[in-house]
Amino acid sequence: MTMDEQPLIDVRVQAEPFDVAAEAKRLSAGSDVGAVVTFTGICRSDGGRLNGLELEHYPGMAENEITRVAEEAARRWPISGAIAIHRYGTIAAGEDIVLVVTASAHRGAAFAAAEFLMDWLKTRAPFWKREIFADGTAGPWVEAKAADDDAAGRWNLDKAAE
Amino acid sequence: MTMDEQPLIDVRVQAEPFDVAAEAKRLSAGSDVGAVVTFTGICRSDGGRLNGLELEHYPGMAENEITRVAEEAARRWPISGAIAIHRYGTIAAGEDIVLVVTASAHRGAAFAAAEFLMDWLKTRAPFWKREIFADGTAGPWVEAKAADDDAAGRWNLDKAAE
Amino acid sequence: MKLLYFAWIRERVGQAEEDIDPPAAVRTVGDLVAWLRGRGEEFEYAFGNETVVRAAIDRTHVQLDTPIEGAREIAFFPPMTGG
Amino acid sequence: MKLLYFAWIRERVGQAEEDIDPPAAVRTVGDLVAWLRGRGEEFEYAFGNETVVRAAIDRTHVQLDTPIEGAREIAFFPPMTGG
Repeated sequence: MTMDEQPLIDVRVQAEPFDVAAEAKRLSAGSDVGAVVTFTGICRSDGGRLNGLELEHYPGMAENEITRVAEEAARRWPISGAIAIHRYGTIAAGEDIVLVVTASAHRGAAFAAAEFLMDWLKTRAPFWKREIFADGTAGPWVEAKAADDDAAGRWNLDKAAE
Repeated sequence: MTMDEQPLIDVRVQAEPFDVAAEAKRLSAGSDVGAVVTFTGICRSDGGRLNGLELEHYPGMAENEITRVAEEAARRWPISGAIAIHRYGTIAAGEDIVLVVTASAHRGAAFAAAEFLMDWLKTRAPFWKREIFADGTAGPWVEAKAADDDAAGRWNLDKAAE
Repeated sequence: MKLLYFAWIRERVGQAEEDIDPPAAVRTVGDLVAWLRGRGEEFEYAFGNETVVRAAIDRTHVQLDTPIEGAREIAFFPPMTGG
Repeated sequence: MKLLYFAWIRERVGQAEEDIDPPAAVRTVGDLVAWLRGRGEEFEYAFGNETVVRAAIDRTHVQLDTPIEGAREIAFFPPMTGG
């Protein structure tokens, strides 16, 4: 696609797993795509301590907010496309949780847009994680990290997203 | 894997295409991998102007230099693995040229290591691109861009890699 | 006006959603939190630390001083931990 | 000592590699470039703009003032354009 065309933006919030390769392929088409970046967030067992995570979300708002920031990414960088998929429900350790794919003519824009999307997701998209212990019992809700707020802060995010 | 284990580092220089999903999967295993970043560089047709590219390289030195910077990335960030594959020979428009995959417990290290590797590849790995026009005739050698030197410069690369 | 509760706020309140009709003096999100805290122990437990609670009106993030007039759906939740 | 040429330097020189035995006064990479330029038009054409030419000794990047003593393989090439 050329820069004049509208970037492809696709945001999904779903319980089902996603196919990283298939999503990346969708953004690789087009004669001027030179760079595709994928970020996959994976559920860690934390050294065997956890069975996985339970992810609660706010239906409707989750899609709205992620779409908003994906559109903001497309305004800030010359990307040809951005896909963001976030799962909810029970996620076993080793399974994928979140996917961001960005594409551009050049690598700088693709990397920056992907990082921007992830930083934002962590601190602004209405999802909440709860640990599930190795014995299957429910653990504590995960606490938000100051490091994530710092990462989001470097993009002047509040001005952009509100 | 835990932080004490050696990161998996794999560098390949090859004529054959690569499988992004398979390489990403190799780095996704391990109980403490929470973030996998892939970067795929794709041959652009530049709006139909090009059939593709011819990529010349310096066998032996190409592998050595990319391995050196992958090891440097592993010293700078707590990554559990880094894979870099660079193709040579005739590459048609739309085909993949280069792949970088990084994995870490957290996204910041995975993103930074992937960008570091790509910035370095562009300016230091001994590869040279020549354009192939749409009619199949050989075009000019691609000139190095000052923007790539700037991108590499932000990592204090010369000190690191030499 | 519909209220939604998420994560540990939902658990402390003991319900995921409810319809309410607060008095006219409740003008802002902060007023609403104060009014909710007066409704019983479970609300005091959920909203006892106001600085941790986040809110959205009609699916858009808002602050404690945001007016609630015209809101159809107000949600309360802890800091987000997605991604 | 083996010399390798890549990309447009290879094309201008007209060969990909050769074995050479430069005089003892040729001590650095820069000396070697100057000596090569004296070997004919094709070398003058390839190395006429020294600031653009990059060099490696035994597969490691070097500068023009790097000594060549002990080198087995010296490569000359334009700025790299991989990635």
